[in-house]
Amino acid sequence: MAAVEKIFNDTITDRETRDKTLKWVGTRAPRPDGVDKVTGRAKFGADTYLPNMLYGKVLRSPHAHARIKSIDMSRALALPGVKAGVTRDDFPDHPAGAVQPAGEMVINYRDMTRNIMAREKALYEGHAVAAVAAVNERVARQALSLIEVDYEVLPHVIDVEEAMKPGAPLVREDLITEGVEPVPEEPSNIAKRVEFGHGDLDLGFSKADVIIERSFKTQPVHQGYIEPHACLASFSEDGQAELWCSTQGHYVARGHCAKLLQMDVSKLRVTCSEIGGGFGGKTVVYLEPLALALSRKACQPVKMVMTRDEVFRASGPTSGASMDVRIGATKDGRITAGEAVLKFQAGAFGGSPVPAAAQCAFAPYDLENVKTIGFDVLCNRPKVAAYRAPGAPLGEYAVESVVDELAKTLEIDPLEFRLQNAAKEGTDSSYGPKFGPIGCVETLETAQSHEHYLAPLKPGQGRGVASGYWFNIGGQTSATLNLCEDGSVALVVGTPDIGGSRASLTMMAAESLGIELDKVRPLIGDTSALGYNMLTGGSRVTFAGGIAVHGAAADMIKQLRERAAATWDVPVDDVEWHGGQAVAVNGYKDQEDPMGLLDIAKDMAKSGGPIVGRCSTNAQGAGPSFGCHIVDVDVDKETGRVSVARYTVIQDAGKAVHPSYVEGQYQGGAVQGIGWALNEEYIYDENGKVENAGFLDYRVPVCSDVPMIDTVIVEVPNPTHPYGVRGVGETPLVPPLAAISNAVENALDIRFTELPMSPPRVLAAIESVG
Amino acid sequence: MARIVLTGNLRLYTEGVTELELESGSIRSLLRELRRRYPDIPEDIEDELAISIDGVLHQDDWFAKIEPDSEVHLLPRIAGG
Amino acid sequence: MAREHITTTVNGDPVEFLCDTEQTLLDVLRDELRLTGSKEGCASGDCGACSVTLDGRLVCACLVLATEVEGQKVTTIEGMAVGDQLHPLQQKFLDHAALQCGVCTPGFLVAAKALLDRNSNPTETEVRYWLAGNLCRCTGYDKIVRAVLDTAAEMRG
Amino acid sequence: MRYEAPETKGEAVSLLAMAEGSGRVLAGGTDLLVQLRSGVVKPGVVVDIKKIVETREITTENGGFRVGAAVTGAELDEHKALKKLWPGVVEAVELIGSTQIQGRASMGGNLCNASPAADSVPALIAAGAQCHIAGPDGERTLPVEEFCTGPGVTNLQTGEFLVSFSLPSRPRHSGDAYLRFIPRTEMDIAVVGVGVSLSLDSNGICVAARVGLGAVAATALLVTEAADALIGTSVDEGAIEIMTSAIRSACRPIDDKRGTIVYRTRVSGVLAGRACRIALQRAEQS
Repeated sequence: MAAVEKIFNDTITDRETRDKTLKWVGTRAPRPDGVDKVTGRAKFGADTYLPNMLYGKVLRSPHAHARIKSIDMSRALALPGVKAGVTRDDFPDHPAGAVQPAGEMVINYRDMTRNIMAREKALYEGHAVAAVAAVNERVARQALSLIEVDYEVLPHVIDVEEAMKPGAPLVREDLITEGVEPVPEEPSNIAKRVEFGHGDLDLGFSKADVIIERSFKTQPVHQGYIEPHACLASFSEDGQAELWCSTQGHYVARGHCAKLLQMDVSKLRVTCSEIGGGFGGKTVVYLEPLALALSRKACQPVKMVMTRDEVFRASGPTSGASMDVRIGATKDGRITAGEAVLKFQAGAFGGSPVPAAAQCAFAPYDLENVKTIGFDVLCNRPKVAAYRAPGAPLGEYAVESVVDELAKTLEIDPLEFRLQNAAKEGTDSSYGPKFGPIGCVETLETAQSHEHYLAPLKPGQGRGVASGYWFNIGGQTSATLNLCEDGSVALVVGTPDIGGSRASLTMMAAESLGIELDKVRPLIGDTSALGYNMLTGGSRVTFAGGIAVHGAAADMIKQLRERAAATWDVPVDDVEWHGGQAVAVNGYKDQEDPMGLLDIAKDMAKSGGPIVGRCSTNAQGAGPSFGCHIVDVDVDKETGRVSVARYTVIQDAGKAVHPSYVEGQYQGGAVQGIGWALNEEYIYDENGKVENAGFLDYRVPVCSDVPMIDTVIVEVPNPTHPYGVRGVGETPLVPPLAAISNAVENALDIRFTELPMSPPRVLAAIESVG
Repeated sequence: MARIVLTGNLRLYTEGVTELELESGSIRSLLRELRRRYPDIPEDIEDELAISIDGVLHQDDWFAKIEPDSEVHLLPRIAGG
Repeated sequence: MAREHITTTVNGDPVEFLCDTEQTLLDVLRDELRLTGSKEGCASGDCGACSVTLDGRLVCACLVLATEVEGQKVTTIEGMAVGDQLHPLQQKFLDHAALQCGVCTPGFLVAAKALLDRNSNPTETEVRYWLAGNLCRCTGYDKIVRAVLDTAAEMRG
Repeated sequence: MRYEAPETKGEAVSLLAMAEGSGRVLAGGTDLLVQLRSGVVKPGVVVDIKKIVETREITTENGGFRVGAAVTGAELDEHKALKKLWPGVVEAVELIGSTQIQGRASMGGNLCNASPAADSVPALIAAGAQCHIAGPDGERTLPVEEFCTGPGVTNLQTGEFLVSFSLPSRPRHSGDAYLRFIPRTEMDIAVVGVGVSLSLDSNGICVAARVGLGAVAATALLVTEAADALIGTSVDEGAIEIMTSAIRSACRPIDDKRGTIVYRTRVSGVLAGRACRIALQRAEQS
């Protein structure tokens, strides 16, 4: 398998020559699941039905914070057509320290079991309090109205700074802050304090000619996937269960559900539906354990689907934040010190993305003295779920705003200023490790010479730029290649395809095997089909899946060479795999006709039986990805409306396996960022209830709000990946908030420090400066 | 001796020590040695860690090789969206 | 509860169904007729994922009572391809990678076809405003708009 | 819930009368179905009026038009003559929701839903449109500005329903326009909406004007002070300035998730000025 090994070992220069010979990787091939998705055939979470199926519905807390004194299900269960009901009493509790690795993070099951079904208290409006299963939705809804819950309403807190104040209502009465010494004696809403950095801040600031310090505030937002959470659970009398659900990770969902329902993992088979968007919001479970518990009681299949209102009140979202940033620089544009204090809403349970925010905030820069401190703060909102580069967009919004203001103060071009301080290979990153090969400088230089950056602005317009960084991850991944008797190949992977990964994984499989793309048919296997797979998230699938698929191809090629060698009766070392064929080499050169997949497949039975290429690995060495965005805005000075006139995304992909879907990630991230920057926000009333739980008043960008999004794919290969791939999915959401804020500042000469920059806020600012 | 850097809140378990030199051939042996020196480090700490060896990120990778001249950073585990 | 008997035409075929008066056209398409290509993203007419045409007029199936379609002609995404021939819009969506997760795609295709049926040469602005009622959270709309413009150009020949 | 689709006004009236207040009229359904789904309304009977010819027609009526209450936005948009006579009214209706909503939503529904932020209402008020109402005691007419009495509350009595609107004829040199403000470019509820209609004499002096104002009070308003500021002038910037301050002082908005009192008041003047300039230009060209 020399050819394949070589791909693993080759150097960057080998890679450049090899890139020229690539047949599939780097092309815009059709996606294997495409036709199903343009014809309506593809089955998403809510699109399956089973005989004898029940419909489940959830009763949710109308209060932001309330003690649950009693729950009386009797009248609901007595209603004809109601088959089962569940409450907190149907889920075993877990001790406080019951943390264990599951999916991406250690999961605290004491918290998770309380998040899926309230126990002592309802901790946010929309918190699940009970659920029922009935013969149809109408009866299920009627049953909910018959459940009697006795609440003792408690004072609530939403805003992160309010929640940190002494005397604030306590979301959890016994919470002692982690990460501070001495250990506090009093409980508070502050779950955790984290700190990163290196060098000497005082020394750094003493060397600065200019120091700028600003405070920022952002409102909480939601991932906004178009498909609501949905699942269909079927428990049989013998304790085995099947679960169909829309999830970013069906193996991870299986682990959570088995733990929450105290069943053997092997007794639960989870199949992932097509997934209608997730952006991190479908890495956790909400309905799944409830549907399983209801099905176990009713011994009938139970389908549950969230309404849009439930999605906004009870799922996701991400943190609102308060952030203080201070950066100093010398007259000639060298940053001498950077400091950030980040306070993030965690929601009802600890675990906001503030650590990642603190690590990423200064990552685009090569700094001698840097320190970031983060606070993870409980409040009466749903526990936040991951949202695309979790935390990074917020931290970098604050830092990149101050960096921009420094450049302006020093009268240095903002890209030039960033380049003068840019992180590069060998830089000690702001969070610790030395960077390997990275594309930060390349993205900035590409931006500098981009036609967009050089184009003149129209009167009244403003232009902004910002950099962004995300780590990317690898993780456990399995893939199988089954050689069919006609020489075609069935590829089985275990990561839900959220945006074209069937295409990229199939292309890498065909490339590594050296065969035609249409000879490889991909399938997303259920949890019984493969070894463990971590979820689709952290921009890991094309990276880690590529390594697994490539490894499975190597395993299959090894067997193909052995079969050919045995058939020819020559030593296996004298058989190589080239261009999809076994070729006799060395002393046997030209003595045997090469054997392709079909030749070997048709005699597979005679030569030793089925040929299956397997790879199960824990992919390491994910390549970080940097991006730089350029945006032009128009501001209507009489109404305060900001509109995006032009937008360009420049980002390092390492290697774009399918450029169209890489561009798609860049464009989608930019537009989510436009929404976050300009209009998206949760609005709470004085009782802590969400006032805009729908797409009418939670304003995600619509088609007419945005221009075309230009993209430039920079390729600085990731040496740890056979094809040089870096993750690309998350970084695109990191720069937009600052880039747009910087553009508005450039247009109005007003620095905004609060998001969203909605028309009332913008007009108020314009009029306050006269 | 490899250079080991402890970031985030690890200093709380190491009497404030954030940097040390250690002889350890793998992540597994590094973690054992750290817990031997600093018993306050929780047993399951590794489940919350990402470990960078010479700039290459590892999560759950016991037998990743650490060279005598390696630079190793222990960070909070990274989760994505 | 007494159920209404409705006779209508779906994708050119005569169809009869029973429904509750509360049920929407979307409820019936999905739960009774199992035409699940039309998606429920909001049930309030704000996302367009359930776009269908009713006697040729583009509507949200979630905002039509099932009983209202008596005697009318309903067309859904399932009626867009003819045999194994994809509609040019469907093909262009694939060529331009105008979908990522794909859950909004049926609604966009039905809405875009309704546009091209009326206007064979729309401007980018016309396309963007016509499709403003169809939310997509994955693509940023760029490739969708390009696919529609490219289809129009190709169909004009 | 019963569903009825009568073919005559008489049947509709008796169905609604018998329902004694538990009846709801269904036209385009774009508001009603959302209310049904969320359980805000639980009617005993839904009366679909779309089979009643008068609610679905656009007919000429002494130089103006009679427009059925259930005529959809898409159909209005396709009616060249109506669009030519009252472009502001048609534009206002077109702003109601998405293309999909336009396929169903009607002026009648927009008015009967009685939202203070309804887009078509300020334009209809500016146009001096009349409502034709059928009921147990026969038919009556009412100016649009008198139809809504509060948020979600109308002047309709039990058994009554809105059949159609009259949009009057108008002299040469007349024009109207409607503008609203929303945070996005589409799909939002108006934060402020202003309709302006005016007529000029042959010397370009404004001889008649009406200004309708939405989303800044419990109901859409007819602001006569704003109109008076234009009448007798050549609608110069000075007159427009006086008109916009009249608009701002007519505002009695609330703070809510869609806008603040200050913001709504500020922007109402801005939009009034812009709408006025468009109406003026149309008047000069007609």
